[in-house]
Amino acid sequence: MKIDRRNFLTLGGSLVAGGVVGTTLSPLPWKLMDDAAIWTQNWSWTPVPTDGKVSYENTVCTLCPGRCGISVRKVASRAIKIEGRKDFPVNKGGICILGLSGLQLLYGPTRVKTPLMKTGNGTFKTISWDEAIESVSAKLNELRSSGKSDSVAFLSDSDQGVTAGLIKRFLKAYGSPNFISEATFKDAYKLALKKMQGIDAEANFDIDNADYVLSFGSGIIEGWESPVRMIKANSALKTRKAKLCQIEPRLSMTAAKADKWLPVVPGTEKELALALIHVILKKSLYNKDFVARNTVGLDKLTQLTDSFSPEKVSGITGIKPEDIMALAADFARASHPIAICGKGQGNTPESMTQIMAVHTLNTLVGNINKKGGVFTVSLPDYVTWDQPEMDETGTTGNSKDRIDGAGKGQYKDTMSLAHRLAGIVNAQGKNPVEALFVSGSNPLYTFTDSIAVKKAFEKIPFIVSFSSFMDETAKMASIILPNHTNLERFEDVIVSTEAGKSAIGLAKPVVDPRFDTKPTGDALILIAKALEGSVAEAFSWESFEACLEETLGDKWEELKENGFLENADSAIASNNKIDFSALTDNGLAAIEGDTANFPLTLIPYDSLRLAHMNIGSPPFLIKTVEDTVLKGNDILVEINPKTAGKLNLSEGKYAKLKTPKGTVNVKVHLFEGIMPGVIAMARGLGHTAYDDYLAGKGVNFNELIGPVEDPASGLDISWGIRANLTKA
Amino acid sequence: MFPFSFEWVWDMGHYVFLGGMWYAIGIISLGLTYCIGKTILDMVSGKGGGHGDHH
Amino acid sequence: MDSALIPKGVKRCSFPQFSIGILIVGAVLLWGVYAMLLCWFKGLNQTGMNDSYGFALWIWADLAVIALGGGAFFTGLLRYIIGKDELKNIINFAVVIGFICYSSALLILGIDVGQPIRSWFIFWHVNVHSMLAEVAFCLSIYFSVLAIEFVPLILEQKQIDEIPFFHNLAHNMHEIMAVFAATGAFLSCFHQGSLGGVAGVLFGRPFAFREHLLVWPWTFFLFTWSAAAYGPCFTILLTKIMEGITGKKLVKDNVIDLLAKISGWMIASYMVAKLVDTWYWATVTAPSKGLTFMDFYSDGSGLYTIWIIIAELFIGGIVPAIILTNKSWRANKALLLIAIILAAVGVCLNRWVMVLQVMAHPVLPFEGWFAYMPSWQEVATTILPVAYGIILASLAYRYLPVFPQERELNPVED
Amino acid sequence: MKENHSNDKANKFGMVIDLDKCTGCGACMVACMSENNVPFKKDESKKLDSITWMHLYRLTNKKPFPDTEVCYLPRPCMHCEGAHGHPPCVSVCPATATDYDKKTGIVSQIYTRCFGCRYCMGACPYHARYFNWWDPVWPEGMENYLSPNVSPRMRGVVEKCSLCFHRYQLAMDKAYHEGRKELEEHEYQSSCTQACPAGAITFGDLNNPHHQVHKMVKPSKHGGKPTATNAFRLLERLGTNPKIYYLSSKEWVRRLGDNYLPEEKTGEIGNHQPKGHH
Amino acid sequence: MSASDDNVKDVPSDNHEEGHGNGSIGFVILFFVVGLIGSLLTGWVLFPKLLYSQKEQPIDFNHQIHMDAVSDGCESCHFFREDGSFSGVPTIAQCIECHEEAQTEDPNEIKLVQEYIANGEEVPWLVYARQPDCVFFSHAAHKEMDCTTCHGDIGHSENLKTYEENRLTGYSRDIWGHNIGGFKKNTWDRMKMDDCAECHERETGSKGPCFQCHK
Repeated sequence: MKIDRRNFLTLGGSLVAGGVVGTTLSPLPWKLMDDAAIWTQNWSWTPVPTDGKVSYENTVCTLCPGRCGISVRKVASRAIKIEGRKDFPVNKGGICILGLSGLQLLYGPTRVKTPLMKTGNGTFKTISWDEAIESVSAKLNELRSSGKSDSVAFLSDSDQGVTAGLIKRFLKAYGSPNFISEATFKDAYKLALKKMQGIDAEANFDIDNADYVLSFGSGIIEGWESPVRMIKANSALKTRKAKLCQIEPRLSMTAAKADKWLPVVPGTEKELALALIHVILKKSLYNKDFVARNTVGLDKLTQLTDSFSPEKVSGITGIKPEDIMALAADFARASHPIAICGKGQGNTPESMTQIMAVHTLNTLVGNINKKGGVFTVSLPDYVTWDQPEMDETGTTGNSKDRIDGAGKGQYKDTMSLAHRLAGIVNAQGKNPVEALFVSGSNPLYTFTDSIAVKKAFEKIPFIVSFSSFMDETAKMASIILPNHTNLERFEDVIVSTEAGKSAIGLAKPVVDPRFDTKPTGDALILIAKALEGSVAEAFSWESFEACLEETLGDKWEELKENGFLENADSAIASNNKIDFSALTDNGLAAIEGDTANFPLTLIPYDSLRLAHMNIGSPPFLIKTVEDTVLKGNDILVEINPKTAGKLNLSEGKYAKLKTPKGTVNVKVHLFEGIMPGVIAMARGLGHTAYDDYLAGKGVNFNELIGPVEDPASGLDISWGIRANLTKA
Repeated sequence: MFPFSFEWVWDMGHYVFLGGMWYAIGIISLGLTYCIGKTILDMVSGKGGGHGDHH
Repeated sequence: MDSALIPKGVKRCSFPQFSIGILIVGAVLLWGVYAMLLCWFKGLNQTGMNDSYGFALWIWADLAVIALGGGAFFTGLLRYIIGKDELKNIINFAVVIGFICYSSALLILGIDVGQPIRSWFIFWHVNVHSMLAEVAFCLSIYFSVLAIEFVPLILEQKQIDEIPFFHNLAHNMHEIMAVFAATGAFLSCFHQGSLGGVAGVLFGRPFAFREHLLVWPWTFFLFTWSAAAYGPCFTILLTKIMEGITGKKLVKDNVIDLLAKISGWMIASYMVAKLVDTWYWATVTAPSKGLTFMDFYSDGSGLYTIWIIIAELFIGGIVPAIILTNKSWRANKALLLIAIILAAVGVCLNRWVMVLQVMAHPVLPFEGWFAYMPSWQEVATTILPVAYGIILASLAYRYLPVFPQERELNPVED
Repeated sequence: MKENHSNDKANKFGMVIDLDKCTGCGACMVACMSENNVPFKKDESKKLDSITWMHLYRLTNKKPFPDTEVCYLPRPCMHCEGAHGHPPCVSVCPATATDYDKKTGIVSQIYTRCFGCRYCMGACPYHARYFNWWDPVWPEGMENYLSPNVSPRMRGVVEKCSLCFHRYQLAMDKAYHEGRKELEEHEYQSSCTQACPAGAITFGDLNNPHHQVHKMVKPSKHGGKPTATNAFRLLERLGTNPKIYYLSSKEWVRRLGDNYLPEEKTGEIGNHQPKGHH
Repeated sequence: MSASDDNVKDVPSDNHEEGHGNGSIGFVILFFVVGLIGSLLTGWVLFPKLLYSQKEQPIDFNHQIHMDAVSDGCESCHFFREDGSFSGVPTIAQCIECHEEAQTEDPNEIKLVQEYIANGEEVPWLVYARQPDCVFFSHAAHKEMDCTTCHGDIGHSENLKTYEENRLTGYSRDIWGHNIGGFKKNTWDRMKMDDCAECHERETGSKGPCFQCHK
């Protein structure tokens, strides 16, 4: 047969035909079709979590001051889920959104993995712990030997617990009075108790058992105090059909869930409180028995509040006189009424007048140290080390004045005035801070007027950060000595629970440290040991864990085993009488800005879905943020439609927001639940550090406001600022 | 689709739906087979090849 | 250059002219192919769809081309089963259009699904209760019927026809074409209906939901009826366009008139059914779900307001029905053209609301109307079938004896 | 389908969500995301392509200041029963990638079977179903927290709340191991229920009169309509027959739970037989 | 196909008996058969060889020896945890219990001790029965069954067979079964969903809902 073109085609065709028939009858096409589909079900770029033995480890969440007990579910050595611990006295099984996201912090990309040192060109280089400790101690030795030990300051988020104790001890032995901790409304309340009753006590609010809650802007369900405990307390209110009255200019979630929402002109809450006192006194609604036995200065109180008639205060606060009278009556007639303050999450102090007025309200109804009232409690204090031996430098250094001016003169009872740091450093003349240590705090983000803070930090020659994460402050540091995250370290905490009870909790490592990090306590001990003279001697502990064990003594084993140790009722039954005459009116704590250029009032609002303190929001939190708060990278500012109409602003449109501190671009969100003339912005956005899931989104509220000092306490009580919003 | 595939259940829905489907497939395949088969037979028996009109 | 391939006795434009035209359309096609590849390799994030708009432009395009392609099955039904013999002069073109429409529909479905490699699960793991399964089965089988109907036309190509085997095969296929046409009509009735059923069974979507007859919601029958009614209009429209482009008369008026008349009466009867359906839905079905008729036409953006139903039912339905059923009006070339254009738009609008308005209307009382804007990738992949259709139709016209009356109507002088 | 699971008793797992207690804190959303390996992207502010099996709606009474009221409403998958186990989404799935389990009352979603036609999303009036428009990507290191109990999804498929079905599987494992066939109420709880700090979510078997959920809403025998005051379900009139119940003391909130004609009174409507077909 | 049809056109002119002569029909058949057999061989023989990669286990484990040494059968090493989950392949911690030091001269044991136990590393066993990530299999629910029903008599094997991995899917070959056509003789020859369903349907009257086995 000749192979011509036609034959070739014919035979080739036959071959192909046979091939097609054979292939169809073989598994090849069918198996490949199946396998191709299975391939799409097992794409190599989709992770497959490994399986293993499941275990649960209990610890305490220290991401916020709430201190919930948590139970971490592990598969083999991986932590895969955080759940609330059912038997923990604070949260009893519940957990908040930030606590739930803890693993994103542990395993996230913003961890500082090793000690880092800032190089000449502003980048960080990896160094060993030995090198890091060596560098820090060399600097400290140098300052100390040149007699400038008091130019060292230590900024800490907390002044409780062993780590804070070690910091304080370190400064003491080293010779610096400058232990600076951040103040919250609870510190201000503490100060008020000192001034009114002369006691050193914390206030513990037993919302859990109250039957009438009068809240001056406290975001009970938005993270105030201990978030989970308060949310649970709120649910208990609902179950018991107890009443909640919320006084604030914006319909917060607490206001929305309240039985009554009274919108008040922002900043006039204390006038309202004084008016309520006025009515209670005038109508003799107070608990005469209690007041007679436990207080002094009722006449002065009557005198002070005399001018705060409902009619007059109505004009200031925008609340009708009859509402004020009804409110006073409802409050005073309830069997377990409680008045509380501390706006939003209560992370900012309030004015002494406001707090004392609130405490006076509680006193007048006799609900002090009683179920459903305010407990004045002494928290357990187990940090009872011997005073360190001081050498001369130490003694001299400690005798110097604090740089922030706290603890003397009119502010003798105030512990620290952290907000003054920027002002002091930025002031003309010599910068008094040669070295700043920052632990558990992110002042570059959380301090008001954060632009000024940044300027100040640029002037401080030596900054050491102990942050676990590359936050704004860590980015500015000369050296970072990264702490373990909360799930990798021991940490003792003190928690208050319902009805004035308190407990000690112990956070403990639930996973092995992922990176070359050390607990701040360990780093401090190492630095101390590397210093000369009495400083090293004051730190004889081998490690932070050893220090904890020794400090907690017989409590250690039980804490390690159980995670917490409940104290009995720790309310202070003091014989000191409550002195009403301490309550004075300091007048309006003015906010910055004139009304001509800044016709609006800008206030922040807090939400559990955005962390706004030292920890940046992990991706899960940002994911839950509503698109009326953040859209793309733009933050939305809430404004009443009426006000917006006057300003010619409409929903979702860009606008320029100007305050005396700065100008930013925002978008507009019309919200009926905000008082006309007031605008509100979420706190917790506008980070410049952390990962792509957080950085660059929105605006940091703190950039737009500056500190406002309360004349009585010196604390920064700024709650807002005057502002202008114009069409962009 | 087939009685041996996982989701197959012996119920009315399957009889009707897949019955209709197999019926259609059956007709089409038979039709095609008929056309091709007849053409081959025509060719082999030499009937084809003419340019007859087929409209 | 390609004269050996061109059918005998007809005149075609020069090959370079033809090539330039094809290249221009081909560029559009490539743009669409590029967008298609983006969707396949990067995923459906390339589209403007979202979780509230799971069905969007593509599915509308899919439903629209299938409705418009309905001319193939219905003309086939009329020609082979009912015995309207004149229609043999347009059936070829109807089949070509049907083939283009259905292959496009399948291609769109291939792009639209999130996991195309697994799309055979719809067959293997079929859920017989799903309207979409019914669509997929009938669609793909009917597509094979269209291919079978297309094959004889290809075999009649001058060069291929030279080969006796193919000549005979074409002949034999013609012989039993009625069998295929009947099967096609059977399948079409079901898949056109199932496409209507896709929307009508959504009892969670009061805008789409319709009462049922046995297992089929009313939209099932309405869709089949409307495809049969409007499909021939599209066939006529494309014939007119083809005549416009080539500058030749390709089909005799009596053929067009017959098809237009049938289509007109079909549309008229469909409109009666559709109006009854709408009335029942607006006054009985919707209120039983707590919704008033106007709730469905209150889109703040202005897109889904009352105009859309007027456009669909009156401008795209009643008007063409009146024109086409009136002998003298449909004899008027301009009126006929207006009628078939309005009809094509009308059926597309119907498919649009049955896909997109369904998604846009908020069912939860606290949600607002949902908006959606297609991405360029979606637009490109939607235009892709159009470009592909133009190319295939051009090739078919140039090389295949698509229009039997062309020689007679346009005698070539040698 | 033969449904006689020998002598097994049929459960009907569902939830009761007390909207008076819900604070909108978002813990349920994150509890769900972290339990179920839900991915996240750099920009999640486009809420219509953001996967949140548990979604929090913000409801308002639309009244002007100062009469404005706001209420959050958590919305998981409703696990509709429809009529006789035909939820809106299940019968439409062409490839049987989702089914209604009559033993537990849970509507499944099988990611590896789903080929992404999204018909079920169109069918669901609650927007409870989400599409994976993107490949899930976790930043380096974060894949460490992924749970092996729920398989991460690939791009191109639909996902939704499973009522933490894997927790049922694990609880049943334990029960089997201990020679039991039934679960105690506390043994199977969804992740959101467990996390909710307000205790606003109650989870359990609606068929079991001893379970809290049953006591709270007292579902009727026919169609499960709640007989307790203040209880309602979303879009009951559509006949979806959901297993998620809500409680609210506020009339305006309850009225937003369904569509009502202007003259209709809240709560009085809805005794329609559940719709569904085939 | 069209090309082979071409041939038909020649028939009228040649008009010979089928077979030789100029032999076109014969050749056509011959080529068809060659194509058929070639593709059948490709599909049935060559294809599986290409589809699967061969991997050796890190250690050639002898089940038989261990079976003789333990008292509790398979469950001595493959046990249930307290929460009802199944431990699966033993971890190195379990191996250490007996093999802290090598007990024999067996090179496999020495490898275990020196390379893994000494370094505290897990042995990267290749698991024949590993189901894909989407599958939840409850051993607890099946504990009345004999291990061999699904796993075959691996408990008495002396060597570990070569692990074959599907290059496309990453599955172990044991899931699809050794037979490329998917045919099976024994219950343990295949572990696809249909095999689960077969037994479920027989034992419970239903293949079960999707979530019963998927996650």
